[in-house]
Amino acid sequence: MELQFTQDEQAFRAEVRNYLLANVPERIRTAVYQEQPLPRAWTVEAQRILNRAGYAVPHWPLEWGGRDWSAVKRAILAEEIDRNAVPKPLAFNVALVGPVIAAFGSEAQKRRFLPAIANLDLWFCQGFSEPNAGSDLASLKTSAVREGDAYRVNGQKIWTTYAHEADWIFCLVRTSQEARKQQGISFLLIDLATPGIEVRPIRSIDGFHHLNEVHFDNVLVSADNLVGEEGKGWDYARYLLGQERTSMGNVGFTRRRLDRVRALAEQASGEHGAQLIDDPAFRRRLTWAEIELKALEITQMRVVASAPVQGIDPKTSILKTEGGELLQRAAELLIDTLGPGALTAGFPEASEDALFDGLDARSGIVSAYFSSRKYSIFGGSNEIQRNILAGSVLRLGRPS
Amino acid sequence: MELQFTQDEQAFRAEVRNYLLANVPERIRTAVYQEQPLPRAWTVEAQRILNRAGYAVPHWPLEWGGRDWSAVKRAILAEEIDRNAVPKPLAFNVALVGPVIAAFGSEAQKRRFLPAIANLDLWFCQGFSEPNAGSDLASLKTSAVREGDAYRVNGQKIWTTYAHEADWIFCLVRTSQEARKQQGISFLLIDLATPGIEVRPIRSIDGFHHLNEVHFDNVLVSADNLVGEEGKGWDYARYLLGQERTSMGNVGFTRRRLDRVRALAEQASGEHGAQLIDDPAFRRRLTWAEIELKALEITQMRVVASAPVQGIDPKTSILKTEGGELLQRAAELLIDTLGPGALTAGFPEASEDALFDGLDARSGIVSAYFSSRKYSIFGGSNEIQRNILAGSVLRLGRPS
Amino acid sequence: MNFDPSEEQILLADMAGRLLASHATQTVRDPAAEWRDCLDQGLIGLPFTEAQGGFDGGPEEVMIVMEAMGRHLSQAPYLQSVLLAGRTLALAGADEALTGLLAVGARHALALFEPGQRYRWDAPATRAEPTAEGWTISGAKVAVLDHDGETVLLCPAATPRGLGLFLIPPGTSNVLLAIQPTPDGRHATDVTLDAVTLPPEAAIGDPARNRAILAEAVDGAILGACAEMVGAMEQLLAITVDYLNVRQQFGAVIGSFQALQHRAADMLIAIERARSIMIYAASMMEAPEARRSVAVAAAKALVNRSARFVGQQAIQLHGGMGLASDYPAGRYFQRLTVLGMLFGDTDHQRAVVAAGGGWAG
Amino acid sequence: MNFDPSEEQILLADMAGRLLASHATQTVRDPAAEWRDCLDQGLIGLPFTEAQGGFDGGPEEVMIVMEAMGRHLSQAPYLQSVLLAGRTLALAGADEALTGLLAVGARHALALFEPGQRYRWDAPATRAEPTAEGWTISGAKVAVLDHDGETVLLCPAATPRGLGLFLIPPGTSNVLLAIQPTPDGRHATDVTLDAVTLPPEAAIGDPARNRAILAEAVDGAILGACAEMVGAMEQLLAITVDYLNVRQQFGAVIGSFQALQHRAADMLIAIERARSIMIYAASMMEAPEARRSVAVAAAKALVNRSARFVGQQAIQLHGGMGLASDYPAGRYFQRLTVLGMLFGDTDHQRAVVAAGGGWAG
Repeated sequence: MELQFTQDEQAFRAEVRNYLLANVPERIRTAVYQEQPLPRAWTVEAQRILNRAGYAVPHWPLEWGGRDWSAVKRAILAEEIDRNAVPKPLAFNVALVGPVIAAFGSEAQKRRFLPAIANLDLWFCQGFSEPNAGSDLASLKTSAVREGDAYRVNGQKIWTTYAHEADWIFCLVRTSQEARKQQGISFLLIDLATPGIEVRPIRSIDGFHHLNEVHFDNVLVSADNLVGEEGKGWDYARYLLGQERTSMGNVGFTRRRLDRVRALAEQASGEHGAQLIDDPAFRRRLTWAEIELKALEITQMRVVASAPVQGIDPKTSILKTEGGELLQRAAELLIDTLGPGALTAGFPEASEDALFDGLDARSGIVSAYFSSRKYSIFGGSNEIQRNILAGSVLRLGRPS
Repeated sequence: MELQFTQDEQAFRAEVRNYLLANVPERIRTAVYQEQPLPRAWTVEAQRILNRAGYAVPHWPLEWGGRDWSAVKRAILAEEIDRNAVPKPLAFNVALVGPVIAAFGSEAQKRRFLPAIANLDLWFCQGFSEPNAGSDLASLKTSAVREGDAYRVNGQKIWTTYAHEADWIFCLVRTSQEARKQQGISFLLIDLATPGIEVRPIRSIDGFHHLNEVHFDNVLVSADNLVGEEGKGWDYARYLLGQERTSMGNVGFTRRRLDRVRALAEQASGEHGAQLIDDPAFRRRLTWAEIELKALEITQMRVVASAPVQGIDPKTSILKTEGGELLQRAAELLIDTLGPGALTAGFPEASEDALFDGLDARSGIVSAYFSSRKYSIFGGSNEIQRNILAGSVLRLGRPS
Repeated sequence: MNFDPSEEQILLADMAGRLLASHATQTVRDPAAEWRDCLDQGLIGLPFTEAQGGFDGGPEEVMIVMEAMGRHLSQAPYLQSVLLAGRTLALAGADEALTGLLAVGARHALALFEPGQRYRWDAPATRAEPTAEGWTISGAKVAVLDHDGETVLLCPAATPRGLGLFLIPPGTSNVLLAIQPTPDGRHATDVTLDAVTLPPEAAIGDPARNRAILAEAVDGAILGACAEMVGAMEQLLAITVDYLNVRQQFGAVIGSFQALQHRAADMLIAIERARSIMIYAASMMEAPEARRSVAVAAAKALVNRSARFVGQQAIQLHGGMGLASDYPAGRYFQRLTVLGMLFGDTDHQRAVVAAGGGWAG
Repeated sequence: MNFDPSEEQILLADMAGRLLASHATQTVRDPAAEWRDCLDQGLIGLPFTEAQGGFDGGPEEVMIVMEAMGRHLSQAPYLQSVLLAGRTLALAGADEALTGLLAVGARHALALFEPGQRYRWDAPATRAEPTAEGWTISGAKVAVLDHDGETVLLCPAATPRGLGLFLIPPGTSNVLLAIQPTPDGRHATDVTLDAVTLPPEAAIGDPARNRAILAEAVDGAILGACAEMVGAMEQLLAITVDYLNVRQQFGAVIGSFQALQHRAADMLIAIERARSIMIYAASMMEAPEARRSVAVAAAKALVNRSARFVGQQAIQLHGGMGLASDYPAGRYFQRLTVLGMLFGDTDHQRAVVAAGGGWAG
């Protein structure tokens, strides 16, 4: 055992932090800190700054821009990016579609897509969920029928984050009706500019527009854009979900939120002249959140710094569940710092042009409270995670 | 609506309280307050004092000692009994077997048993649960085979509270193997002095002996002791469980515990010279418990003082669940008043003669913490209650 | 004791429910029309005495109406203009203003909160100085619900003789309004008063009694907010149960999964708990202030806690659908969140109870 | 960073597990024999330096041994006599007493708590006055775990020169012991010291350093208690899962019911959380006192909270069986309850963290 960070790991952390603070513009970090939506260009700008230093895709194969850093170092990197309010490299690009193309794509696909994905020259969104296939993804219905050198795609995806900002979408589509549910699924890359695609906004309860429906009406997609083999999409999706767990706990993000809670509570008045931070009830809640975050930090490091667990590592589902719940708790503390002022913090309308009008740091806090509910829903709901823990880990319901 | 107690109801409360304080000996009330086990004779003594005033069985038919008091008044009575640390009338007698005999028993049974049950001249215990029939009571196996004027009983009951103190046991027994599970069950009264019965103690995690196994080995029971019709036992048991809900929330008991928590926390030192009650964290927990108890008091009164609900009243399961959880919370607060002193509070051995040796008020607190876990288990576990709320009340899982 | 509504109360519930339901089903809601209907149907006059021109409704009737408001996510400024500002006018004997409310629905808004005082309202930093012509007021108020350019502001301010209460008509000079949409589709306003001059008759009430008057109106409004939350929670649970019984995953309706069933059961438990403590607060509205305010704070604390749980779990059980603001679940969650932050969050209210020490019964 | 045990650590875990398991399976446990085996196998010497006659074990090794203690509900007085009193002797340089412990297993017990001071131990009301012949000590100590008529009492007391530490051998006059069984089958003792006379050499350590010495020993023992609790929780969860997979109701094993599955998952989550914060505390044992004690308090707070949840839920999932003390689940619940009240309950430890303010990293 070596329960502390090594000298080398500490030096790496300092190096990362210095680079981030020196290179990522203050305006971007302020917007992230205040949890305001970023203009597309800023997100791209930030990822290119990270990519320049090898920070965007260190977990990729070396030939495509990866670095041979240990998982601990990659976790440190992820934590520092979040903690210092630097926009995370777009997960759809670097954590999801990139590794799948790197592992299963053709050489041509790798050359065409990987550098562009790493540098956010191409912005991908994820087309998995459908109206009747959420937790039960295997029930998806969007069809891709082979016609010569192309697939004809029909169907609908939903909850597609940033589809309105994206250039491409990677989709799970059904290429065979005959096979077992999971076997007829393929993994297809689709240019969103292709005729027949319509992106419809879904306004979120945080007042913003992040989510979309994506409708496919006889969309013709070149068969060159099929990743790997037809019918293997389910395996690729499972591979993708098993990737990069170095930031699954969202430790740096929660750390940043709690630091902000503390900073706000030191400025805000309590009710008897003192600061809010000195209110015993508020301090108690903050202390608990900080204690739990410390435990989560260690759990995160246990996932990345221990020998791989045979079979399913229970800590993965725990990281997902607890990481999300702590982010939500931090959001509650954030909004509670506002007191009655939360009512006049402002609340965004859905229209794009209102993106920055009348919104300030306080408004970001209110929206963050609402939007944080997604962490226990998307990416495998907490109920699904507990099913996994009970069934696959504890092996409950299987009499011996 | 009439959201407050009427003058008449308030006067009734005062009358009850005065009677209890004037008539129930201090030694008994102190032992109950300190949650120490009572000698059998004290329990009997207390019930006779209640019975004298009509307080033991007010919900029974008038001719068997009942009173025509409103349900609100009966709830007030139950609350005052608990709150003033008077032993409750033995539930197995007055709330369970008594009403069944009154409703379904023969005239001879009524005459023989009801006055004795009300006055605790006969002490009944309940033989429902079996090793493989807990929540799933319909699976019970104890058999009663008719042989002329008698039944031959074989089988085993478990978790039988006070079987070692009781004179008689009322049992659900299987009188037919052929019928649907619920239909072959009958309701039988058995004298525990009958040959072939063995009562074996189960030591509880609170250090005391309350629970027992009761084994029946070819026990001959006169058919005169069958209540109602053969094969109708399941209906009678359901009837019994639907009886007297005026004290289901255990409001008076929790009130007494929280009053004691407050008294102890006003005597106990906190960590910085002040009293424990002034410790913000402790006070916060106590305040929440008191707020929730106030809500439960009203819920209890809503059950008894509103028009009967058609079908299942959801509030019944809520009273059971919340009442138990609050009692448990109060027990946690109680034990937490002790601080490190909980380690030397004493802990009873199971032997009968140790009942009072070396045990004091603090020991009762430690035991109460452990024994309170039963409130979410016995009498239909909280999981069963939530199944009822979800299925029968909210009608979940029944697509419309 | 008896918790069953009378025949009149059942009729009131039906009427309010129908009225508010008719607005709830509009694609674009019209709060002004909703307010007008409330006036026409006598709901605005409900909590005032006959002598004042009202209909003598008590806490029970207020609960009934406010539950309906919650159930239908009403956007009428009833909580603010009737229960909070309106009852302040009545208690302060501001007959003329009250008549404006009752006769033509003139909207008033009480400004309780100030920067840096969180949920305390009884010692305003806003000051009113007597002048030869009347008064000059300066200060700042925050988060005045449903206040805008057409509302009369009812403004507490420190005066040399004690706590003053001032009526500031719309359009008064040197009053700056910063109106913001709230997350639940209403609006709230920060107000800056920069040496605002008012005539002598702008002062209402009596500095010796104004704190008690405000305390009574605030407690009544908190009870109203609790009822609105209870109504909203019940409707949200109903919506959630419907969804659970329709939505299919893994070949079954998700309402058949026991973990989700128990979550819904916990929501029901939380709602009944909230309803009970609300009833308790209603039963204490005539009690002496110290006991009344502890009861009301206890109610708001517990209703707040229930609402956060019920709101969050409703979203969770809806999955992605819960995050879409066009689906009703999210709207209820937003409303519950806003109401939870009004008058005092959970910790604040619990602290009020703890400071009040024990219960009188 | 690396959380995998070394080969030596794996061997240690195996040895300790086998040793303690062999005692756990006895019908009547013999704590004295268990203690003797700990001595024979070198476990008692583990956390002491080679120079002191020990085996140079660090916090990692202590965690490994204490987890095994928890898993097998050991009744050996290891926490008290090795980690608490033993390490105090070592830090105070009481070589002779330490040799007694390491060579023949002479048991010592540190008396931390006093009446009316709850979990504070650093300002004892017990006083030791210097006399011509040595010392006279008077005062009272409560809840000394595993102390009895054969244990040397290690007693902090206020002296004119600061915090003193005194060794009081068994049988000393005017020492009154009230020994009580604890709910987890061990014992604890209240001690009254009525003008107890001691020779000069009874004083160990240095009044200028004793507080820091005790703080270090206590923090080490708290880490040990956390590990014992983590071990006990893991075993209790395993027992519970086994039960859920065997017990049938309504025609199915109850482990197939989703609500119970999710409860078990929550227990697993709580245990992993406890393990992580325990590891954090272990990593901070060499840090300056202020940071170390905050880390240790955070660990105990979170482990306590997890233990209350895991213990209560294990009983719940066992139904009636959980209430029977002869079934192992109840024994683990009792052990977890006792350890939760040792050194400071959840609120106390959380308050220590809050008072320490933020984290250093």
